[in-house]
Amino acid sequence: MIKDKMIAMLLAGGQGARLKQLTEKNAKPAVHFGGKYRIIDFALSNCANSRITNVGILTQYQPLALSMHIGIGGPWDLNRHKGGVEILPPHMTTEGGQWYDGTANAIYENLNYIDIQDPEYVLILSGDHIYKMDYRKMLEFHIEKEAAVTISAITVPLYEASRFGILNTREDGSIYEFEEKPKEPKNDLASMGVYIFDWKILREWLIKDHDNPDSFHDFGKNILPGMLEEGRRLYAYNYAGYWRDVGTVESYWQSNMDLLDPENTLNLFDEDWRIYTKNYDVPPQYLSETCHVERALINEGCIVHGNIKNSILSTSVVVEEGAYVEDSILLPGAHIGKNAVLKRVIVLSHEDVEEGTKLGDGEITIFGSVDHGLIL
Amino acid sequence: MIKDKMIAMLLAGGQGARLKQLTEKNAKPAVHFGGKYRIIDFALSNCANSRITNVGILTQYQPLALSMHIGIGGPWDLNRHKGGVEILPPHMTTEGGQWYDGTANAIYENLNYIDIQDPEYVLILSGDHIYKMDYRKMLEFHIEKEAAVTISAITVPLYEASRFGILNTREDGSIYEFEEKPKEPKNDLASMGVYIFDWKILREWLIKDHDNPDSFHDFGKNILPGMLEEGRRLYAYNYAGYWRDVGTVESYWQSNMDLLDPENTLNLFDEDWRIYTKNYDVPPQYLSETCHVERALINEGCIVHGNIKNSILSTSVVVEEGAYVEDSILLPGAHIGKNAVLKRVIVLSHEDVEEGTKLGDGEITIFGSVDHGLIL
Amino acid sequence: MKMKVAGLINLGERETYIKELTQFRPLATVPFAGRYCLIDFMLSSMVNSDIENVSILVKDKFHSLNDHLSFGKWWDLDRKTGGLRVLYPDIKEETAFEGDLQRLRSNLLYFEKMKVDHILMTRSNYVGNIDFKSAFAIHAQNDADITVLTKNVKNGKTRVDLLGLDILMKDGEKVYIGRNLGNQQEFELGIEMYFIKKRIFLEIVREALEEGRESSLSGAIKRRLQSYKVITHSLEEEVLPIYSMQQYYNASLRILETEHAKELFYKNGNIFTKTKDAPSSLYMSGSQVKNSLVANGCVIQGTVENSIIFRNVHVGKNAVIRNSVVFQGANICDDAQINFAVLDKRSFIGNGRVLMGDGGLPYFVGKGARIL
Amino acid sequence: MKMKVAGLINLGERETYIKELTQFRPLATVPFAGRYCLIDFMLSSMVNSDIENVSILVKDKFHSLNDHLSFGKWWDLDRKTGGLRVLYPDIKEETAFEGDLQRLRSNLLYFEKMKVDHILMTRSNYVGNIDFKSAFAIHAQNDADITVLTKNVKNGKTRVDLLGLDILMKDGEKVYIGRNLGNQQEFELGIEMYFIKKRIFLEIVREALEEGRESSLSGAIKRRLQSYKVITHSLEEEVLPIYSMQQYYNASLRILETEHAKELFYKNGNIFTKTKDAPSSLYMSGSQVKNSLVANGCVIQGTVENSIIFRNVHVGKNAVIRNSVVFQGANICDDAQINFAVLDKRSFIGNGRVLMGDGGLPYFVGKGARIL
Repeated sequence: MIKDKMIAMLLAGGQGARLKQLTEKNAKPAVHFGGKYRIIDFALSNCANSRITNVGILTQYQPLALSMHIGIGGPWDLNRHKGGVEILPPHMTTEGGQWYDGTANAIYENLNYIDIQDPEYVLILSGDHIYKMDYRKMLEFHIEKEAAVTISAITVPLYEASRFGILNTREDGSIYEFEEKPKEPKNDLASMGVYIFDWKILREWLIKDHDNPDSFHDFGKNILPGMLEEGRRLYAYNYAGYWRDVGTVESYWQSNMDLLDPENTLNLFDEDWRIYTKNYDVPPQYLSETCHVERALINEGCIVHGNIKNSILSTSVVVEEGAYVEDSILLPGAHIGKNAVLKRVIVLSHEDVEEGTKLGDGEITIFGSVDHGLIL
Repeated sequence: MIKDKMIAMLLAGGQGARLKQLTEKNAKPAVHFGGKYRIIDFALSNCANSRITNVGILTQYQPLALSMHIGIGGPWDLNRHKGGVEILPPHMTTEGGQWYDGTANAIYENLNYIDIQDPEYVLILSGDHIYKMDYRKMLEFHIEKEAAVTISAITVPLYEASRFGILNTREDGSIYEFEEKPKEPKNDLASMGVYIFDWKILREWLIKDHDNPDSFHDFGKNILPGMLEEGRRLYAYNYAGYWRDVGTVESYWQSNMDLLDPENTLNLFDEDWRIYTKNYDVPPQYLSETCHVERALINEGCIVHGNIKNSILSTSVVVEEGAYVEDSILLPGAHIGKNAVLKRVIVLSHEDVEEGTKLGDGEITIFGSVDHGLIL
Repeated sequence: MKMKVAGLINLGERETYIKELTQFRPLATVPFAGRYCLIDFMLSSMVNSDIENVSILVKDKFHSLNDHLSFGKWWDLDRKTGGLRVLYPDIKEETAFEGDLQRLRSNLLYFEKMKVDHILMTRSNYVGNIDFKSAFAIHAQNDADITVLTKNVKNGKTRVDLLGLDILMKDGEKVYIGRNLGNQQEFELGIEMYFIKKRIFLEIVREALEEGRESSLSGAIKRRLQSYKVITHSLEEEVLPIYSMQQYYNASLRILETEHAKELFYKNGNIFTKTKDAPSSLYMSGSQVKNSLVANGCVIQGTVENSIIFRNVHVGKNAVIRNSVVFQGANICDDAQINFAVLDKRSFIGNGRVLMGDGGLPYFVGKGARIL
Repeated sequence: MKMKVAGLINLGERETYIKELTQFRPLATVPFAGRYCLIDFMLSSMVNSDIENVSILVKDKFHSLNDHLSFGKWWDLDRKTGGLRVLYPDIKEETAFEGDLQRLRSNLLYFEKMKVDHILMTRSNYVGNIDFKSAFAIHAQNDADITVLTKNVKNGKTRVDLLGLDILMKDGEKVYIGRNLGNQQEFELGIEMYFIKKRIFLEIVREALEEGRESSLSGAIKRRLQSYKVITHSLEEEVLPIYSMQQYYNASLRILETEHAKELFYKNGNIFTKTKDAPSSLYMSGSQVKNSLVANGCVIQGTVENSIIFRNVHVGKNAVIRNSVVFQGANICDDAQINFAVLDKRSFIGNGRVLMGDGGLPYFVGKGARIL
């Protein structure tokens, strides 16, 4: 038996349909972000930096780019003999095949896996949030409060609170009420979908929930409210810092743009909390004699002859002479032809914007029909 | 794009129901074999020794032990940045979930993956055969014959031929007829289920076959006869050597017992064609003052106080004093109590045979209700 | 969550009394217990105690060591942060052949940068499965500058094998380390393991280098014990020092004692080592194996008793091996007889040859030697 | 399927004319082209040519090299069979500080055992993206004992940078290697790369060691070229020797030529190197970057022209960098001006400082130097 105090289970099976062409052939956690990363890199790097060395990744929807990205877990130091990363897809048994049906069900279907790891605590993570967090501190809080489950929470503007699971807490952080997407929120403290459970208690509940035909098998809708009702100790752990659920094209675009502010609180340049990702063996970026670059985040392998303003250029993007790119995100391998003009455009990976094309108006435009999420 | 001349696609999703309790909670390729190995180690080691560094493994049925076994591919030198091992489970798309339905369908569902690898040739393997084979030589034959597909074939006793796909060939090895499990076989040359295809040709055929509602989407039943009918060049590559499909409890037992003959043609001791497997960090085997061991294959971590004859002891098996084990296979972690007597028994992993138990008669007995396929 | 300790294994061991086994390899990679090297026990103890940052200060014979260590992968020490680091001497300097203190000099910056507060200094040639977590707790609770780990000995006067090793002496609060000359019946044996605050470690090393009178790292620390807050902690685990052939032979055969083997192989976690991909061992008709530890990959037709057999050893028909340690790849042909011997790697003992040593001085056959 | 060739990269290079950059590192790990080390080009060329077995014969300064090589993982050379092997000198022997021929001695057995028929001998300080597959085909087709790889030079009289390097001379069938003294306009430059039959390689090394008059491996081979079947093959790829600071500087700035960069980075496969996990580079308002190669992790507020900027460099407001090579982690503060300079790792150039070198002799700022 592998014995780790806390293991992480990372839910990475969702589609994220509101990201449109970005996720039509690619799972949301594998969507490119910030020039160099994919969304899941943030949760994985948080695990690595929190020294969690045992991470189960639950996949279901279009997992190819995701699983090729994770590979053997090397970038996150998870290429281990003991523990390390384990990809957990839906599978068949003698009773036939069973797709994951709800977040809690996905964990239930992997009871056997968790039992083998034999942890005291299970950290449930979602693979589609952008943030940096030391889960060790949250575990310390969880232990100190003798909680059955601790939910990481963040203060949101009250007018946005109805989009979230809202936690109503007492002064000491204990939760007395849990409202999933309330129409009239009483509080501005939102669940980040990051939970630490005592494994024994969660295990019981997963089995109970599985046998309940009325359940949606969802943590937010069923497990957490059920535990509260049962009188379990639920605590909110207050997180302050950058956190975004990049669930829509607008929020995805905005969160990318945030990175252009050198004072942004996510701070990718912090050497004490690196965001790790798979490396591609491409040369440094080349900015030519004819280029003009103002406020830009540019990744390795790019070749820039044109004009860039307020934009993100991912791996191996080429911008030809005379092109003008503003407020845009160019995904890996995109090619922008001569004199093309782009404003507020997301160019999907390996797409070719032909010479002279003019794209973009007020709305954010996605150029390209589908992103397979592959880089090279 | 990763460019390898030939990649392997290893079918490892099957249950192998005739192996009874051995495969009720574990895929057949992950079943323990020969004291130290799992069945899939043979195909994977053949790849490693043939210097095929790009192996897709198609899983579906109870893949946990299998995927934990394969891990990052280290034992087979497949823990690579380029290529390496990739586990390919069934997955969901915008059109919903699709379980693999037939051998050809499993490959079809991963067209995208193969396209990324961009190979000239695709080697189709099955993860449930025991043999050693240099696939490079088969590829040389394939290229020399300018074949569309080359099928590895072995001579079987004519009376057994009706269990196999039988190849009727001309003198030069070209196939003029393909009979799937014929009642009255005309020939004793059986397909081993090892195919080399020209990827372009196979790709066309997979798409054609997918659109055919009458097809079983099976290589043996549909793709190969179809290609023959179309006039493609199909060749049989003659393999001579040890080869077993350990599909039944009897053949599984017999193939294990074969290893006790020091002259057996599989020869696990050949240093030029090692069979690789995941290593467990356990000490050498200890044979005590009271033991008596005659004709046995014993693995690391075993402690033997009792009597062993004609038997296989897998990792960390314990046989207590006075116990008598004959013609038996003890799977990892099995514990045989004092004075127990076992003849022709397969003891499942981590099962405890209590003191004084007598087991086994003429038929091969499986002791234990279910094997999860886990070692430690 | 984890203790902030870095391991430092100093390979500058004295090899005078075990020259046979250390001609082509450092003591660290001397084969032991059928499939391990000596250093595996220290590395595994550290890793099982959650120490994720281990430096190895090497002296010479790099090949054998590097082959074995493989960048730390067998111990899950091939990491981005921390992991295994081999500290090479800077052979450009004149100091290359001086003591380990000088070898450490070019690595001081590395220790300064390391994000740990304590260093666990050890050697590679003490065999044990040690729970350093508990030992560290004592070091930390007492806020000691240095914690000297020891092992209690009750029958000192009869233990010839411990002569000349470190012995712990106390004078009130002061701690000294002397040499065991066999005059005391009960004492604490010094096992050359210290927890030491990184700050103090650097202070001592710098001071000793500045003064320039010393060349030994452990000497520099021992001589300064009185200047710091030093406590001692006696380990419960069995720890066997290996400085001589006799100690090596005795420690090898002790593994045949079941209780000792259980502790050594399992108590505080498994022992990791480089894997070799050998199949299970095959016992043929006519084989007779009793009270022996046998590694994988062996083919045995003859008799083996009270022995340690490493990987890929062949024992021919009617061959007899007793009270011996046989290294990897040895070939013992039909009718050969071997008693009280240590056979190094790939030795070949021809048909019917008879080798007979003594329990007090085992017969040694060198690496690749052929006795035809 | 694969060619049966093992690579041997001999790091015994002359460092006399590039002392500034090789004080703390061997030539092999001198940073180059924004994110690489010199040896990456040779290692990647070999790996991309399907050579799966590479030995590196080292001399000194192991730390920098080992850190970089990481057991071969960046080149997929951390393998069970073959892969990367570092050949250390046996520092116990008196020969440790002798030539590379002597350093090879303790490794001869290793070459004997290797299951290859040919050895590709090279150095680490020739920068190119080389297709060794095609070159080997010629060696194999001709059944040559030794194939000397060369590079055609057409303007030899004006190429001061090639003075003193190897030059290929032919006398009928006989091949000699001499020194280029600048007297010839067109010639074949020797680039110290040889395909050599393993059998011949071992024969030459043994003979030279026996005679005891030589200490240089390449010397031993060069002097015996007339005794074997030797052919020559002139490479099409650009190959730049780096023996001096001037060669280093010129080769660095040549990467800014698009066609050259395309060949060097992509032609026969990608160049692999150790990864550093830096984010993309951030260009702030007011930055002006022209004709420059910039690695990841940089934050740029000022002006950069005709320069190579390595990882994690900060360029302050109104700072100006021109015609320079700036290594990893350097910090160029506001209003500083730098022209024709090479700045080693983590150098710090304070507010408003002005450094001005010359294209013929770049200004050098050492590792970690602080100009306040």
